[in-house]
Amino acid sequence: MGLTSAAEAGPPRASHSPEAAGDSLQKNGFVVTSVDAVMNWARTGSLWPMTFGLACCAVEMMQAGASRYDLDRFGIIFRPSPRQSDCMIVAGTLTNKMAPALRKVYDQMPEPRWVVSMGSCANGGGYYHYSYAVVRGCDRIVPVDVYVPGCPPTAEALIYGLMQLQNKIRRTSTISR
Amino acid sequence: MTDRYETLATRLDERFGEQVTLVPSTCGEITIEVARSDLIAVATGLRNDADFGFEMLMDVCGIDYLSYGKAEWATSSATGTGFSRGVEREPVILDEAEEFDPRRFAVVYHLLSLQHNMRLRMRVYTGTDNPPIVRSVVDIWNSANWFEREAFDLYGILFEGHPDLRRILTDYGFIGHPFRKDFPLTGNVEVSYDSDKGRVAYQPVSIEPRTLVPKVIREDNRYSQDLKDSGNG
Amino acid sequence: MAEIQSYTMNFGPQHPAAHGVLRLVLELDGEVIQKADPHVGLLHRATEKLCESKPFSQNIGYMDRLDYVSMMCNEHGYVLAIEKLLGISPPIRAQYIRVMFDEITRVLNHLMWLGAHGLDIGAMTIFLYCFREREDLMDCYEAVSGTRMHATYYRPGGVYRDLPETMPKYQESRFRSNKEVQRLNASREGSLLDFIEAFTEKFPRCVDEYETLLTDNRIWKQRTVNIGVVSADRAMQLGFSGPMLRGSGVAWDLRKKQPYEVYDQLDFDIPIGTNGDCYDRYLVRVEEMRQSNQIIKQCIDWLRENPGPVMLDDHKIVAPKRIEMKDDMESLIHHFKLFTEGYCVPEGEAYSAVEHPKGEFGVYIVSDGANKPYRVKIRAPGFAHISAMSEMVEGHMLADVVAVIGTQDIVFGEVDR
Amino acid sequence: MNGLVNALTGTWDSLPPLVQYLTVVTWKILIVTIGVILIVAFSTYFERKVIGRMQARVGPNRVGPLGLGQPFADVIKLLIKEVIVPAESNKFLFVIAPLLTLIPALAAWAVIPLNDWYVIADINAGLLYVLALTSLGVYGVILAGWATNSKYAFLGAMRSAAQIVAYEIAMGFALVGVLMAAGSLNLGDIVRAQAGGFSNWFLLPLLPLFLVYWISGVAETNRAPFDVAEGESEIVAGFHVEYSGVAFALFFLAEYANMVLISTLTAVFFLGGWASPFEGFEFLAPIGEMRFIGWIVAGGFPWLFIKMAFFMYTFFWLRATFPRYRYDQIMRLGWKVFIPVTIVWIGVEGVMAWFEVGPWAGLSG
Amino acid sequence: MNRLISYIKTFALWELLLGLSVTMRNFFRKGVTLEYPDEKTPQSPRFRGLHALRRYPNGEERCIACKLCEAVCPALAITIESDVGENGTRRTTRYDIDLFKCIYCGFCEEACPVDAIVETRIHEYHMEAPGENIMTKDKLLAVGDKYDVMISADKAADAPYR
Repeated sequence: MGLTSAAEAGPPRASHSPEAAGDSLQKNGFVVTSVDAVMNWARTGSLWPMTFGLACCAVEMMQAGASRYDLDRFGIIFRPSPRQSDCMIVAGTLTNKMAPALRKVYDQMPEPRWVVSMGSCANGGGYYHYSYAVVRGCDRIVPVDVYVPGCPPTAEALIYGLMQLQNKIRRTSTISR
Repeated sequence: MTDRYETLATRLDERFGEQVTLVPSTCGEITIEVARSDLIAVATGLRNDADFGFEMLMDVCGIDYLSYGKAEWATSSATGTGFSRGVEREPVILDEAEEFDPRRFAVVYHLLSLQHNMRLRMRVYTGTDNPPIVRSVVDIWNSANWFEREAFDLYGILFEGHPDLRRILTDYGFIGHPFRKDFPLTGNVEVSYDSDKGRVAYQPVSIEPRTLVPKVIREDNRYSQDLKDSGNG
Repeated sequence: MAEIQSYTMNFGPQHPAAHGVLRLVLELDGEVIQKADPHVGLLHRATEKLCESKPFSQNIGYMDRLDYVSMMCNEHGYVLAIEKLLGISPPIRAQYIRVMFDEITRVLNHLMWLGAHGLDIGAMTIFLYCFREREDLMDCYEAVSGTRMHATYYRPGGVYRDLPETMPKYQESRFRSNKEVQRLNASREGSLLDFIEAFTEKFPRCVDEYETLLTDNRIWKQRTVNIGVVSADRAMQLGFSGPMLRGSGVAWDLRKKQPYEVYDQLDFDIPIGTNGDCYDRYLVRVEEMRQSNQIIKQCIDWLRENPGPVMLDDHKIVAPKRIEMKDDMESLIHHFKLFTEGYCVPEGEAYSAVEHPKGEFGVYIVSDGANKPYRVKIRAPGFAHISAMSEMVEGHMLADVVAVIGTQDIVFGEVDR
Repeated sequence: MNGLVNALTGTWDSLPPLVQYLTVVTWKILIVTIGVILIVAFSTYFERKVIGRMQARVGPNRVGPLGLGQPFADVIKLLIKEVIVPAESNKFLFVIAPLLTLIPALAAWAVIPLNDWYVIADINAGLLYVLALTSLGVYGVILAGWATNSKYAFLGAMRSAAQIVAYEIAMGFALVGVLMAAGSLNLGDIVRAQAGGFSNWFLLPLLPLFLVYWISGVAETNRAPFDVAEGESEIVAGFHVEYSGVAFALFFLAEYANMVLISTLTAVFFLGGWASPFEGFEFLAPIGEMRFIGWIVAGGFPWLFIKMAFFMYTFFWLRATFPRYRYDQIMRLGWKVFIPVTIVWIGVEGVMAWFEVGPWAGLSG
Repeated sequence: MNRLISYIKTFALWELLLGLSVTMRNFFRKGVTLEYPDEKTPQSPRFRGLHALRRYPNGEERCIACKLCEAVCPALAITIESDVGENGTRRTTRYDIDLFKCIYCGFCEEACPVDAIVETRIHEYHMEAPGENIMTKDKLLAVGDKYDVMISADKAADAPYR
């Protein structure tokens, strides 16, 4: 659980600490490491989420994209087509009826792809956990990378979550031996 | 009850007589009960007569009176583990070929008259039929279309003469009528992604229902009817 | 010549203009709509059934999440229904606060609608402008309730807390100098009421800006005039309410016709349209924003001069103040009773309707005398509106479907419940 | 040092003329292509910045210094992204379509004079060549929409086809006016015909044609308010709805390359291309002699760039301001408004030039 | 005359130019963007974020395991088990809040008679794996200890209204 304030959380955790970087340098060699760094830089700098609002959280998601928080600052712009997006923000209650559609959209996204689960409903059913019609957590349908808690999470919390996703991307190395 | 509503009550009585039964209300609203066979006649009258002019049907909903007035749990001893234990959970009874209590299912219509600025509630019990069935009022008020579909979906009440009685809210291929009181809140099935089949699939529900506050019914003398009527409520 | 066949197209549920999770099965001939079959229920969360399993006050949160762009108005409908059953009415200050926040909510909702409608029709900047103003109003929500959206602020018997006397302020940062921070904080120096007043002062100019961008714009007019026309008779027959009904020329507004709270003491006008097309509904809603602004101003004036309680002092229903609870044994017992079991509502049934930004939002509660509602039925305005979708888009083109969805101001939280 | 230079020039001179020619042209092509691609990359950045400011935001500022790394991050990300070819699609056409849109957008640069002497192919039918190539781009769009085998994409393709046909005619007519005024099909000559300062540009005498050309250009590039072919809120992403990764990047590139092209062409046809607006002012002449700022008066590539940038800005400005037209309304605008306007104005221009009235007097038509 | 003016305006694309002027004005106006994470939205003391369990100044846990919060939680997110401690007081042995269910309504805080469970202004936290969502008693107490100053100030600021 990453209970840190955003300022503290700025630098990513694992592989970018000096020792860890040294390790990966030894393991992968310089070229691979720097190619990896460039690729991850590109991926984090151009994270296009899908316009995929389900319920209340979608409003905060729009709010995060709007003037005051402006996700565009981070290079995050919403794409309407799953084919052109890198990550999916599951914003809102996922119901049984919607689950197949969600999965379909996820399947349509090209690799590499990430999923941010936003808000209690998407995380684990939330207020509607005990309802017959609601999927108790979108991780039952798609693999989730980052869970952003809140009901709904404020726009800031969503941006924080997306920054954590960027950190997570930075920690992964694509070209591994 | 304001004067206008009293007038409405008298008029209803005069116009429909035996066909409607006025139900006493605690909060200044008029409710009438109509027999299933009289529904269309009364509805047409309510809409077309100048005295009533209920040109808008605001809402249609079903009600299941199965557990009306029954507390979930009555005990005098405390609990160490929460209330879930004590709550009786009835298994789903598939109502096949069984007859219902005649006052189990009802359909409630909320009418609004713009010209007279009045509201009226109309209730129809569905009787013992299984599945419950009433006449559709779509031809009288077109707005009933989706509301009746909803009542069908959630309660399994059939509306005779409805043009397009399909499920509306629940999942494609849903089994049962979820708002009936004998349908468990957590449902019978849940979905998850089945990586073998490569699609989202149903499986039996895995979570335990939980109740933290039991349903209790208390006789509160502040709300007793005599006190209300004498104006102390 | 070969036979021309219409084809079907699946619009949504994942679609940028679906306003959430609408699935429309369209039968098209070229780009012309033959038939539209809306599939709803993709956000059906069984709110009503869940309400039956929880004490009355724990359900307020569900109401917020119904129509998630007009949170407090939903709460209002539910709270009014409970109050009707209990036979209580809140203190007058609470009523003014409720009215004020209802109108703030209306502005919030209409801004959201305008932004989304604009975006549907392709005007992207209007969306950003609307959301810029929404942020200020969300700050009001946050200041008063602690959350930006789902406030859980209205309670049976009043509102939870009085309006705060201070507003949170911006801090300096490496992006913002002291001077700029002071400029930003100019409207935040005083109480919440001052902040809202500052907003009402600037808001009409913002609406002017939106209107300059859209109202006379020939493209906007071409896209909305004579699209989705509904006559007054049809509107009534289809169960329309709110701006959808008024856009067709029916002067019906519950705030005027069946006033609740203190609406009968406030001065405002009800705009109505003439043709019942998308453009008229657009004009009606824009004018409603201006009228709401007037109402908010009147409420601010009243609230400034009349301090007082915002909750009933009936400890059978309303929890005692914390200070009392800590001092007084009886209050403590009430506190425990209310927070474990809740309160029992007398047997009966009530339907209470409020003029929600989208139309008539009705809550029908059947109580069997228990601490939980026996049946809650939510009459969502959007449900009736979207059921008329097919009728409204027939014969129009694909692009107009989007305009009609926009004009109906649909939010699936309330349609599917 | 001198010896080395002499040696190099010697080798150069000894090469056969064809090789010399090919080398020079290849370099010219490379310079133009890389320049265009760089401009395209940064125009996406500036679009987001400009529109951001218009929308009371700031736009990208976190990727690289001031967000300048943004276009590169986008491109690299798209390059390393998986390309999905839908199972039901026509694979060959699906892959070839993005190239088909991009190539004409780049090929058209062959005849565009960047300044008095820099033009890759100084052909006399330059105007026709440009006209032909700009209308070729639509085939990529149509093929993409058709090959994808998706209804949304197909609708986008159909819309795009109809739209381009309608606006191609209006554009052609507008260029007839330019042709009449300049008396040449060579783009360089068209610019030279406008030499002599601001008042000699075709902007004023051909104002309606300029508007028609410019708006048609916006429509041709499928940009707002005419972006029905990819109208986000109607048909999701239109013809490129199923494209991902590099293939999508090519479409993206093509769209912006087309925008840059149309902007440049508008500058060439109506705003005097590389010519300076201050030509012909005697008191400014000394500046023209100066080393680094001479172009301000004497004209040169910077002026073309500035004019192009202005039109690019207008592209963004329009996008930020206007709602989207409906598909049939675009058709109506094209057929019923623009084509008549151009025809009428060609007539007016001819008559005015014949009688040598007002600003039309200097035209050669 | 009016008609003439309106014709002229139509041909001059007047209202389109007005629209363009609006966006142009905003181009030169200062935006409203907050440079999160370097600066943050002002938060009121009523803000409802992550939960915390508080202690008395002497270090003793405030919570007395009365279970009011458990009963009042609308999302049924709180689970409490209790036992009698060494000194004869009732204490919780387990206090779990499931953050995947919690709706941050603040009812638990309202219900708590001893101000033990509170909602803080913290909203920047996330999980990367299921299972991290359970706020156990230790975690809650840790949050309470770490942000004690902020919590006390917020609660004091809001106390007059409750």
